[in-house]
Amino acid sequence: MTYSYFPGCTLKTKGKDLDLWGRASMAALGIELQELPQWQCCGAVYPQARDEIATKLPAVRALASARDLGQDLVTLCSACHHVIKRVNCDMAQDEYIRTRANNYMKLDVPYAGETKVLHYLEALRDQVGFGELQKRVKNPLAGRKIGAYYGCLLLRPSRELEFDDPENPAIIEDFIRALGAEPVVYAMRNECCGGYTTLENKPYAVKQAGKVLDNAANCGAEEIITACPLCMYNLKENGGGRLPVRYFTELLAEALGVKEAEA
Amino acid sequence: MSDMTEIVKRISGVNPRKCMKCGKCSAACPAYDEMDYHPHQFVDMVENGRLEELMNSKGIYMCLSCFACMERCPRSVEPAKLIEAVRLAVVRQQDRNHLKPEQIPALLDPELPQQAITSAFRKYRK
Amino acid sequence: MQVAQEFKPTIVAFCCNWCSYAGADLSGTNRLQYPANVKIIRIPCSCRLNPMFILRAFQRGADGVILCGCHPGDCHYTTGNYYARRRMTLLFSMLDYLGIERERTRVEWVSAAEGAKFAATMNEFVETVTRLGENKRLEDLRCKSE
Amino acid sequence: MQKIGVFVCWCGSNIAATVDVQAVSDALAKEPGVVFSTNYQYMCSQAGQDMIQEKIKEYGLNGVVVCSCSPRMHEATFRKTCEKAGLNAYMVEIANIREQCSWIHKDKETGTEKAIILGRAAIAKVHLNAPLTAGTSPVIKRALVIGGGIAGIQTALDIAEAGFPVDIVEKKPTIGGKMTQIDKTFPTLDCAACILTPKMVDAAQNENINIISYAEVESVKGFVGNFHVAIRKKARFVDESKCTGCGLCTEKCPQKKVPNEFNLGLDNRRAIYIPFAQAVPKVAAIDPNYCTMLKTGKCGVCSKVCTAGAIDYTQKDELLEREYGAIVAATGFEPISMEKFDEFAYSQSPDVVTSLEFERLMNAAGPTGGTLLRPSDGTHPHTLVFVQCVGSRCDGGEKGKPYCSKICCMYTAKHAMLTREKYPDTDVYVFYIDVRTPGKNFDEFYRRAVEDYGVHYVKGMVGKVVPENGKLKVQASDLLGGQQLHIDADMVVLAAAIEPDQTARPLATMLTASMDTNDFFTEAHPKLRPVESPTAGVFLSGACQGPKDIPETVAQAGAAAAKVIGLLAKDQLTCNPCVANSNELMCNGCSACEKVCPYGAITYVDKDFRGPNRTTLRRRVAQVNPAVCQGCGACTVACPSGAMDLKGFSNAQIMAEVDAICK
Repeated sequence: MTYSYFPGCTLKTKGKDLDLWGRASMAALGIELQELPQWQCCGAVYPQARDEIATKLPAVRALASARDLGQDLVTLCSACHHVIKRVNCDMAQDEYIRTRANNYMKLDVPYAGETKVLHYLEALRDQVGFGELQKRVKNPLAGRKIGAYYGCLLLRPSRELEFDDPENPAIIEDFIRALGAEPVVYAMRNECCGGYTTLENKPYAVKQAGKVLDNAANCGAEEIITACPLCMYNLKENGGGRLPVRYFTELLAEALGVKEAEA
Repeated sequence: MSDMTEIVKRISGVNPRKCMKCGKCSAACPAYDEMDYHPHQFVDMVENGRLEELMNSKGIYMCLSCFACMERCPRSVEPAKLIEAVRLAVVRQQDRNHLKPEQIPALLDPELPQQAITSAFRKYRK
Repeated sequence: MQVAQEFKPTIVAFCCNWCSYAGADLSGTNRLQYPANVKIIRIPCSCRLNPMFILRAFQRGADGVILCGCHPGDCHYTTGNYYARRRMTLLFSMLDYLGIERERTRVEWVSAAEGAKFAATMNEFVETVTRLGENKRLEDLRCKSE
Repeated sequence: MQKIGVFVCWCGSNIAATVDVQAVSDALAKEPGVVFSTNYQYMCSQAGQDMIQEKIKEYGLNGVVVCSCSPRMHEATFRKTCEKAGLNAYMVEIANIREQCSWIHKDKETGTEKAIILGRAAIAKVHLNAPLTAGTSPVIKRALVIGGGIAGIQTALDIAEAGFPVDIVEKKPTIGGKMTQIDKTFPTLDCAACILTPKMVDAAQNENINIISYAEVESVKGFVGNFHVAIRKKARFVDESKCTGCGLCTEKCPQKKVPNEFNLGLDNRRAIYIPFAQAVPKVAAIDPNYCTMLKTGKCGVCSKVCTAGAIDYTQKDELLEREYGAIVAATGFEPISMEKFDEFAYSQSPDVVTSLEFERLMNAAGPTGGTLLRPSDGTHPHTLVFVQCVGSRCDGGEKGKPYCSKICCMYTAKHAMLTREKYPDTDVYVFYIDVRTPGKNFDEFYRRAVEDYGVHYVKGMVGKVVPENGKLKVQASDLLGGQQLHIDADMVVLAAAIEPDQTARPLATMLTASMDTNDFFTEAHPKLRPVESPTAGVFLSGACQGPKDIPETVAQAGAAAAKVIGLLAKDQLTCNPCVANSNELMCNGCSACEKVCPYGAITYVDKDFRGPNRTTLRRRVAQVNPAVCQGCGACTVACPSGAMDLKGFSNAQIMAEVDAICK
């Protein structure tokens, strides 16, 4: 199975770990993530205004080139996933945006939302299956109590993202269970960590990160995993080191024995 | 200003009249205490033509775009879209960019992901 | 374009007494607008609609005919709308054969509570038929008074 | 020669504002056969009706067209009017120029033009009308009430009181419904069980009432006065006639871990159980999903301890066939699932409960014996947060209901008040959008909660509940105070929206009774016929028709009973004369009509006809039983020879309408 893959700006630089272990693990599971030939940064924020067309074009370009390759498009970074998935909804459902975006793009075949956008976790669940993943685990993470941190970008708005129940998600918990560890459910896992304001209002980012980590720790989590480089930064740098925070792909690589092989 | 109000309603796609004033948006908002005007006030003030006050507020830069208000609104009013539209109405004006490139170096730290800067640029300037 | 705007199609709507006629009444009670081109004929059940009536309407110069009945499973007479659905399916393929555009006939299920759906359906249908223009195919010129 | 009179109604300004009624009556006066045409302010008023009767006599009218409101409104009125003047009731046609003309058009010219065309169509039809006489059909003098909650019980009691036999079909092992689970009732605060259980006993002891518990309606055939109903009585594995309700089996059963639905899963019951102490009938039932004997064949403890020998592991479902003259739907409501509202952490903490669960936690027969204790650790809660409108007043979509659930404001005030009264050391917050308390002594009750009991009412909603360290961190908005509140609560109580019971939708299909988009039964007229379904012989009682509290439910239950009594008191019902009719000379005996008839109203007979040269031909022809035919017209279309036609809606009449419209 081969997917088109959109890594995004951060995964090539500060978020290398997310990308590296993500690809290595998928390869070990027999799935190829084929990086799109000419991708551009998605912009990291979905432009909500209906008259914002130019800012949606990088996402449309990625979607159209996956369509041309006849592949589903996998994303890994939460922000990229959020932007690309929502732009895809616009292209499929909003005639105003679709017409204008296509006028700009001048593609050979106009794009109308044909590509299926999957988050890495969805591909893992639907293509590999968490049951099968459990069988492939070489180093079960037994005894570890891990809190899943979803943040805001993966879940909301649920009508467009269709990722999981926006108020009580379970996919990362299922993932943690498949790796042999114990998932810790805590209510703040779908609340925003405040990372966006780290440039603007650092004290607030610190306060909000603290709330998330306190809740996780008080519910028994001993470590946190995330899919978002900004959450990673914020929880780690502004969270005061209360709990170790890691990318979920690193945990996956560890359990599959990919990490030790690479090292 | 009334033209501007219409533009804000149009580009956001929000119909403020759908609001039933339950305040769940402001109850869900994690950045409530950082904002001078709160999500439910955006809806009410746009409806009542008080756009200028919103455009001069600091709250528009404190919204996290976490969409908790959108997700939990019982009437699908989508305040987050309205807040973004007001912010756009400001930064689209000449010399009203909230973030300037020369400010960036001072804000950087070695671990800061690109995502933070990219998103700040997209949110705060045109 | 000028001509298309002036054209006011004649539309006959057959509504079953129990659901759709009540639905049409409800859209009136709620003051929901739809064009005056639509004239409603009350029939006891959608299964009372003889396909002949539709052909007759087209013959006499109707530009569109719509049948509204209870939702499948909710027929007042238990199974009437299932009969109607089958008969209309057969009629549709025959209309194709006769050269009447498929879009000129339509079946919609409208319950007594769906006043808004009734109005929306009629608005949409009138728009479709207006776009198609006048129905010439089955009009018997002998029936014209002049 | 037809002599038709046309009467155009203004309906005050309802019609006259957008239809030029004078122009309509003038235009219609020129139609062939019309000998008189006029317009009047209120045709349905006594003066209007008198005028119609006068003109019938004056002009010798043999056909009447009334251009007015929908025939669903006043067709019957005008038919009666004409009948009194000696004209056959079915010589009247209504042109609907209000609901389907004046109310949907704004432009007077358009409205007038359309009204004229609708009038013409009615005139064209009335030309072909023939006098019809209605037949009669007998009424089976027994009623069926579906649902044994307070609505069903009250309806059954009132019908039985009038001397008619009535069956209650209840899907649970006992009657009583939701009210059995409620602790106290607002605004009087009397105990629900104390006022309900005597009624349950009355129902059981009334010789006109037959309770069929643990049973569901499986099919309904027939029509008003003559329904045939199949009822599936589920196997309870206990012989109802032998069980004495001693309850010994329910104490000895070794299977102790069955969630107790009566207490909403807050405690456990056994596999053999009596739902609660005052159950009616007080008979045990075995839950086949949990009984070890039924699942593995090993156990049999209950059978050993039962001195009455009532246990029967081989019992099967039983199918009862009954006949009724009238059916009452009283299927009630359910609180909606809180699954999609987990911002309130319902699935994450046992201390977040619904209001109905809170009733059980306050009830002396509940899992905590009436002491308010937190489900998580059994401690006494000090800070309680009530959230109103959870899932009510949403804008549709898959999450929540668009309507106000009506009862939540009052029961929340009750909960808050009772909590403060019993436990003065508590802090109670109620988050509301609006407090809606129309009803006798309702607002006074709510004000008492605030003023005398010190309940903190906060205008705003709760946005997030975070369970942490044994507390529930509530984040909410206080709109009047202009702040976001953060409360460390011990319990959160959610006023969940209510929705019709799951069984209502399939039942409506069986009854061919219509429902609204929320699955509440629709009434025949929202104001004037609130307890009747549009389907004749089907009546509505209680919350299946819309959210309502206990007094309203009881009132409606009584009203439904009065309607049923009115029906059952008749020996004969006038049938709809608009029935199918076969022209024997054209019938070729193919049986196509017989096959499509949903009522079995068509039979075939061999009949002698005169042939050529004084011969006799015996032919097979269709005959319609007018007492059974309901007039749907399916047969008329199925008939290949055109022999079958429908009186009142004949082929010729409908075609005449088509012609008039398309002219």
